[in-house]
Amino acid sequence: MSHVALLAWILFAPLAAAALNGLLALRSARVPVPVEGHHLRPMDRLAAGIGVAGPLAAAVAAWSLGFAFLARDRSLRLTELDLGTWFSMGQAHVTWLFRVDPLSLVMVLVVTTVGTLIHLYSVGYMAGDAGFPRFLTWLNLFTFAMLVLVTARDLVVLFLGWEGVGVCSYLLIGYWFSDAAKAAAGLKAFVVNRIGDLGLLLGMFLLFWSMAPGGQASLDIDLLSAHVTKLSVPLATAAAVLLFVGAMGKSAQVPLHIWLPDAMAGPTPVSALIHAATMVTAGVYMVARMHPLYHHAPAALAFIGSLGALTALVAATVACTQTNIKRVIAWSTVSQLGYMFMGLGAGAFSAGIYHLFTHAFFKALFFLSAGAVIHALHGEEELGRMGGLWSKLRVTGPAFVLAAAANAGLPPLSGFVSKDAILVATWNAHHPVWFAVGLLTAGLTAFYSFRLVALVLAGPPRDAHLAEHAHEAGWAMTLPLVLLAVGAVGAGVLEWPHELGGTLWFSAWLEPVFYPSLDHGIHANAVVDIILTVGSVAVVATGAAIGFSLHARDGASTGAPLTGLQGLWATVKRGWHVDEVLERVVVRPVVFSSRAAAPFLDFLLGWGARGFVQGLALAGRGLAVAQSGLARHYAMVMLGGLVALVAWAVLSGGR
Amino acid sequence: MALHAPLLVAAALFSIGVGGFVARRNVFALLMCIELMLNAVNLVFVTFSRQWLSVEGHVTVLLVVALAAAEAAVALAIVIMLFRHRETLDVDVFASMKE
Amino acid sequence: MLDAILFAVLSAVAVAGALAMVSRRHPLGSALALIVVMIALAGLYALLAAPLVAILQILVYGGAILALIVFVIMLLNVREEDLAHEDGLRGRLGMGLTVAGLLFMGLAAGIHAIPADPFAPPPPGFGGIVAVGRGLFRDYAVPFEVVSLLLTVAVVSAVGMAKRRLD
Amino acid sequence: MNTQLATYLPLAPLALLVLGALLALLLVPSVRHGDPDRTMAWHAGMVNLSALVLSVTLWVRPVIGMEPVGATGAFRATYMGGALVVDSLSLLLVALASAGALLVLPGLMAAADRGSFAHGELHALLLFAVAGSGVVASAGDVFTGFLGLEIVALSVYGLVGLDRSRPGAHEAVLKYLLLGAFASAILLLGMAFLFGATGSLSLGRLQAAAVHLPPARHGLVMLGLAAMVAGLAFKVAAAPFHMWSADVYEGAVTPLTGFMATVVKVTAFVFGLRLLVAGLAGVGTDWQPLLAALAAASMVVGNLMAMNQRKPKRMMAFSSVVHTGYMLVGLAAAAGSTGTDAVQALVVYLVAYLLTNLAAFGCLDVLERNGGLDGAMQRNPGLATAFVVALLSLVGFPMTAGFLGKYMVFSVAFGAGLGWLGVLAILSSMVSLAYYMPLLFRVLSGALPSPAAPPSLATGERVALAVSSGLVLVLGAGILAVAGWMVPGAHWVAQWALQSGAVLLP
Amino acid sequence: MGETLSLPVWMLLLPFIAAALAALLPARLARAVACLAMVGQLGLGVMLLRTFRDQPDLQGVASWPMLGIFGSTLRLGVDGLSVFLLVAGAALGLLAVLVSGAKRPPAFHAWLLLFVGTMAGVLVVQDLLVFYVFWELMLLPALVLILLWGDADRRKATVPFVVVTLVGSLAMLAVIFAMGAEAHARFGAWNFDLDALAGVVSTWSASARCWAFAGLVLAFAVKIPLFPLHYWLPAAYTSAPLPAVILLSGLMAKLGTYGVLRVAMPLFPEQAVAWAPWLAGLAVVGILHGAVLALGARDVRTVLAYSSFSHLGWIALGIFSLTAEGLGGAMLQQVGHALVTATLFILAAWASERQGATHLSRFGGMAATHPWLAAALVFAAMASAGLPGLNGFVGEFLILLGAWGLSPWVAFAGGLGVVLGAAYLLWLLQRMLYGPAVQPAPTGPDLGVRELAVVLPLLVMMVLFGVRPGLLIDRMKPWSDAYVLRFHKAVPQAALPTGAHP
Repeated sequence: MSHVALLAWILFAPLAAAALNGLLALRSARVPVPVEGHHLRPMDRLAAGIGVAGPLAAAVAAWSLGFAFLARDRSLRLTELDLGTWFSMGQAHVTWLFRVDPLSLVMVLVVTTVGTLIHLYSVGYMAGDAGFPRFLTWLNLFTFAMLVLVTARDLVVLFLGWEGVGVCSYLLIGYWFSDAAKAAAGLKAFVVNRIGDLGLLLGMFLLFWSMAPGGQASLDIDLLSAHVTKLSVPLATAAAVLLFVGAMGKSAQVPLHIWLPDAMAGPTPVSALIHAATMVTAGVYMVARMHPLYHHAPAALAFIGSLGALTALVAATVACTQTNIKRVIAWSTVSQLGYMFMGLGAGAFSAGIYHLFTHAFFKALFFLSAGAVIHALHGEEELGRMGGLWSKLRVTGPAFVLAAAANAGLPPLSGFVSKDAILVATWNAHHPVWFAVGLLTAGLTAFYSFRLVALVLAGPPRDAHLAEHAHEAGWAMTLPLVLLAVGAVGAGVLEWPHELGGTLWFSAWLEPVFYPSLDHGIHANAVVDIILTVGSVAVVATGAAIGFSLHARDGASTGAPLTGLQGLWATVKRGWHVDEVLERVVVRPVVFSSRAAAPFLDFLLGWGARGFVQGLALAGRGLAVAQSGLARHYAMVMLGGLVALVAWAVLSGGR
Repeated sequence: MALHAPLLVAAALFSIGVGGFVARRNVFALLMCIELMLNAVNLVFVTFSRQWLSVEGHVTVLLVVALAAAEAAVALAIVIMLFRHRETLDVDVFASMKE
Repeated sequence: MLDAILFAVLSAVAVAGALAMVSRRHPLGSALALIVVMIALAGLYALLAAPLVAILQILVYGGAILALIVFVIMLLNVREEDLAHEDGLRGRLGMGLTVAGLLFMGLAAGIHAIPADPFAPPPPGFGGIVAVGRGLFRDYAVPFEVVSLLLTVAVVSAVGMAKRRLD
Repeated sequence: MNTQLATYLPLAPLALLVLGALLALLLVPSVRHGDPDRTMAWHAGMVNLSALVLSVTLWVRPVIGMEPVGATGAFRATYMGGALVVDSLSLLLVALASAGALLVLPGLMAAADRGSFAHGELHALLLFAVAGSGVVASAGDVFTGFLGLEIVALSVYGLVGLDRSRPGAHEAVLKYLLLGAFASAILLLGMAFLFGATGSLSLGRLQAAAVHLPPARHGLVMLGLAAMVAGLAFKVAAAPFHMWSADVYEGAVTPLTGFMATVVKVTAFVFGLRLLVAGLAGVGTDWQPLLAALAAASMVVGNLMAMNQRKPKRMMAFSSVVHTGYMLVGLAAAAGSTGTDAVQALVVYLVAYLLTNLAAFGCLDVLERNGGLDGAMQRNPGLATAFVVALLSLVGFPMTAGFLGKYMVFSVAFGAGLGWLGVLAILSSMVSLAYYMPLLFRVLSGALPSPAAPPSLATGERVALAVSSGLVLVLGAGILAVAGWMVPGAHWVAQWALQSGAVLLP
Repeated sequence: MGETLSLPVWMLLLPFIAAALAALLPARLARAVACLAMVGQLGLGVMLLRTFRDQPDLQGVASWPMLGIFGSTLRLGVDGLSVFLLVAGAALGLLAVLVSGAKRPPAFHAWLLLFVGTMAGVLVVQDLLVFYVFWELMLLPALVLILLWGDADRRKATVPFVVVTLVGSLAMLAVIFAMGAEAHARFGAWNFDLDALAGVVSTWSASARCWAFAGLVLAFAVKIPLFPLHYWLPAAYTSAPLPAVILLSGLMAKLGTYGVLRVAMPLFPEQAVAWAPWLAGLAVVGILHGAVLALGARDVRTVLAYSSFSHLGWIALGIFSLTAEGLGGAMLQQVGHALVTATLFILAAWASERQGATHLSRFGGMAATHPWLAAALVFAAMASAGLPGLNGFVGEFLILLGAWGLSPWVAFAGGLGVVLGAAYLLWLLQRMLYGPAVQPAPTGPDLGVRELAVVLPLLVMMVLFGVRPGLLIDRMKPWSDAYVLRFHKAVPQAALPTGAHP
């Protein structure tokens, strides 16, 4: 099968699945079949088959394309699918042009592979839900949109995927729409994302018009990359920052991260797929994709890195304090995204992408296993009622631990490798502050990861009854766990450091994309790297140890470990009150003007118009006093007119 | 004898008539004021035909007199009607229609 | 010379009569004053070489119209209280005459602007019955006929309104 | 027939009207057998109808003795040394007057049946009024024209005063007569000064004299002009000489109000055209500002007054003051322009105005008699539609005669360098929405009065309203009268108006 | 110069003829006639599109001599600007008839047809005076439809609507008279042909042209409506019957922007350039103001009315950006928004009649009770929010792109509208569809076959125009390119916004 055909498969298999499932969804929504327990209705089986087959086909195509690429010379690892013009007006010419190169392919593999597993998982997880086909429809649709995003060659097409994933995320977060709060969470996610999207749009416009004088006004990524060096640095910086604002929205960077924790309102597979593995990493991908621009604008890179560092630290602290299992992981995701941006900021694009890659696996695993726990506890998500489940969950337990370890970055798991790569890169890029922050974050990450492990699995159950009825899930859910666990463990091999006798296959794979800009061409100093690595491992280990030991004791609370920290703990737990601040600064003024200010303005407008007429009428009433009904008054007025006329005649009479 | 003098007299009579018309309330007074004005007009006509030496002015005067008679006739009819109706000659009484 | 004196006297009488007319409270008084004005005017017409007009002025106006007015006043046997109780007449009159004075000044100014060339002596028979009659029935037959029409209309309206019993 | 007699044929409409009126006087007492009222009505109707038909026929096919004037197809025939003139304009006025009389006749008869009038005097006076405008139409000198106006005035006094049913009638006729006589005296004074300036009142000689006027006489002309314009302003109810109109309109029975607002006003305007545009064309630049001022005053005052009116009739009175302002805009524009455009525009406006107001007052009459305006559209769609058409035409809404008239008058105003007046006119149209629209809304969506009885109106009234409002639409549709797709009524009117303008030019 | 009867002429005549028929026939027949007429109109429109050459020039030209008092010749025809609006008008007319209940009296359908016909007239005539005539006539059906068949507070709604609109168009009338007088002075005959006038006014003084441009813009800004002149809109939209609203928001509003493009800007290019930033600013204010109001509105129809106001701001913004991109986006949006707003109003009306209320506090949980209706509503809302892949996006994208060409700040401010747009639309969905089902629960069945038949094509078209906007935009491009080019010829380059240079 030709490469183009494979690409077509990758794109349209999920779309077809979405379309078919959509019909099923409409049908089942219209003719509801009562559900009994956790069983699939016939129609659900069909939907499940379609829903998994779509991404699976895409995954197969993606892998075969990948191997086909491997067989090729690295300069030829490129496939394009041209579906003709989208629209063309003035100088704006946009084509349906999809392209797979090594970078895109990494994303495609992540999306399809992890995606397939999560689809499979959700078949088990959502079994018996009334809207089962609808759920799969949107999951498939999301996969399609995400694939469009990562394969688009034109920024506008990318934007289509960008907004598409946003909508799917909105629909999936609010999947249980009968709960107004859940629906509202979806709304919040979409609107916050829209703010980012505006930045992305404006960035595109700036690029477009600043290219216009040269006659190269275009939003084709490759053209832009080719001509970006012609831009003045300030312009490039402005454009880069504007684009990054989009990334901030999508990838939940401070202060636009506020939507992600709330997004946990969605079903757990959604959290795993969209809010951990794929969508939230779109920003990282986009920045990496536009790397020539960012290389041309170092200031923007510095900004990205600093914001990433900030996000990483803040989110990690918050994650330490959460008491909802999914929220812990959500905050950890935010933190890890910050990590990735820190790597990008350091110019280590391949390192950033690599962390994205590994993170997809272990964070998905983390979520899914957490989901399995929740499933086992019949939907209980509060850490306060968990604990002592190790014995119950034979598969999920280990998977959970593995995911936590990888997340914490314990060697030799994948998380360790990618995180270490970023730390080393920051050091080598002479950003000691970022490095320090990264190190601290690593410690915190280890802390909350194992805090979670301890609170969920270790010790005696806090809720005996729940623990009593806890049960392991079916194969549809456990199989993905196992496979993802393999990925979470094994993905490290691809970038195993030289110093530890590995080869940087992953960087090599991405080299044609980022070449010649691979890691600023900094030739890593092996000794320093070793020291750094050891240091980071040490920090992580301590963090993990503290986190576990503090919470593994029986009777360990989910609250502040030290009584002195209560106040700070509460603040941090509220996410440093970012939400409240934004609420006050942004939301309330808008709501006020929508409820009071703007309507009042309109009232004034209408009142002014009416007032004008009233004024005229008043003048008329003034005139009306002469209309007294007395003939002699009328005669008097006439006389006045006559006198005026005569006077005029006399004055103008003598020529 | 010059042109101005009779004209000024006419103007004076006319103005007095006008002044009376806007001042009086008795309907007969009003009618007489109008007669006065018409007479002033006649004087003007006569004066100018004296100047142009054309009888057109004279003829016009005669016709104006007829006109005055006609108006007077209708006016008096109305006065009779109104007097029967309201037992008064005061025109200010008739001010029901106004703003 | 005699003309000038006569003219001055007659005009003075006319104006005085006019003023008396507008200021008399009782309509009969006004009517008498008006008659004086009419007669004075007739004199002026005579001085202005319009004998026929002068005569007709006395006949028609002094005779017919005023007789009509007086007749109506009598006919209605108006009692004092029926008269318009013209309280504040003086004030209104003052006001009216002031505004009318403005009008007069305007007219006077306009008149003053006319070149005051003296009258040429009238041809024999000017303004006599022959001349006027010829004009009236030859050159101005149409307006004459129209006036007859006008009078008819007036009669119809007048009769129509006067005969009506108000119910 | 022999040509000697044939040359007098153009006088036929006028003669017919006069004789018809006099005959009516004879009929009043003499008709005994049958239904005298109907006989009188038929007589009046027939006389007016034949006058209408005659004048239109004469316009379409001029006869011997009507010499063409200019290239527009206009013509003129003069009699008795210019004392009588029959030309396109006079025929138009006769046609308009008799048409107007015909259209108000059913309403007046209905009023008479309700006991307002005795049919005899009603029809006689109506005929006299129309004959009066016939005299104005054909008057060869200013004084005759004035006498014609007085005939109209006296017969209308009679009509108003004869009304037994309305309490306000006496008051109305008193005010009307007193102020009318006052205005006539002023007008006569002006005429006298004019005579003094030119030595004659015949239009022909006036025209000649005004063209090359010795500067010494100029002041006198201005004086006469001022006084005559004041008198005319009263007749057409232009501010500040308009105040009588509201009270008289309110006091008179509605169809009669319609007659006053249309035929009388149009007649006075034709007199004004003859006097100013034909007679005093030479000093046009002098009287233009005079009329412009009056026009502005009328538009402003009329609008401001109309806004506060509760009674539709008083509102209509002031609205017709505003429309007088528009017509004066056209008259003022006529002074500047040497061409016939302005006069044509004004005459077209006169026609449009006449039809529109006849329709409006007619509908108002019927509606007032039948439970008011509110919700009329539900009760009697036909009647309400006619009224809506009339209102839209008053607003100047496209596809109505009102728009045709405004279009022509305003654009000539812009053309004649009276842009400011044109803008003022547009503004006044904007303001006029404030009092036309509420009526429209009441008719379309007002609350139905209980009991919502369908109006009772005579066939004659139906026909009259249908004809008037229909003609309003026909005139309006003229703008789309492309390629002879529809009867270009506007074209004929414009043509006639054009010729009417042509005959006035020196 | 063109034949006397061409497709545009038939599209102009058909509604009037049908209206006359419908007025005379009994109710059921009337509806059928109206339906048939609109189908025929749509058919004619399709034929017109098939024969339409992708050229900037005027096509299907017909011309007649006019009465001398009105002008010389009356030209009719369509070009890249008007052709799609004409067809959209036909489609909306059909839609309006389809959704108008069978119980409507014949007069209702007659007035609907008149509405369509007058708007078609505005679109096809090239003579300013006749343009004005149709422009004004257009108001009459709207007024009558609202006054006779609107809801309770229709009187309050129509007064500002009618008065503001008439005042605006009278201002235009004054300008028309001035131009006509100028032409008369020039040619010695009345002439209101747009091309002829363009030559005439070019000799006016700067201040005179300024005033004239202001007058024209005022007239059109009222219809759009541009920011300070919008206060008539919500009441009129909310109290009008559904079919009327479809035509009001779907087409009549677009005629405002159409007028700007057809009349105001070609006649006075310098003024247009000079004023463009300010007008664009007003447009942006309108976008944000409308969006904010929609966010705060508590009645579903009010939300949609304000949303329409806000979206018209987009179109105006695109026009006043004076860039090819902005103009193209605006032209695309003119059609796209017609589609979306009609769909939204229809769906909202259906939802309201099932809920038995229009106030949002009485809605909730409809997604559970009426899933298909909810799905359609979400779909349409997404299209309205400018979701890429649906028809709202390309237009908005191009408009914002052009706006940036005019000034980045304008683009930024307008861009906030994107955020607010998403906010109020999703907030609307949230209140109507989500959350627990309210009491009283919505009654009535979910979308039926006939309703689906009405609404499905619309949704399909949204996707179609979203993915292949070229179907429209490629055929508009020649016209808009020529337009912008002529603009550049007309004014000094320095005056143009940075983005406008080729």
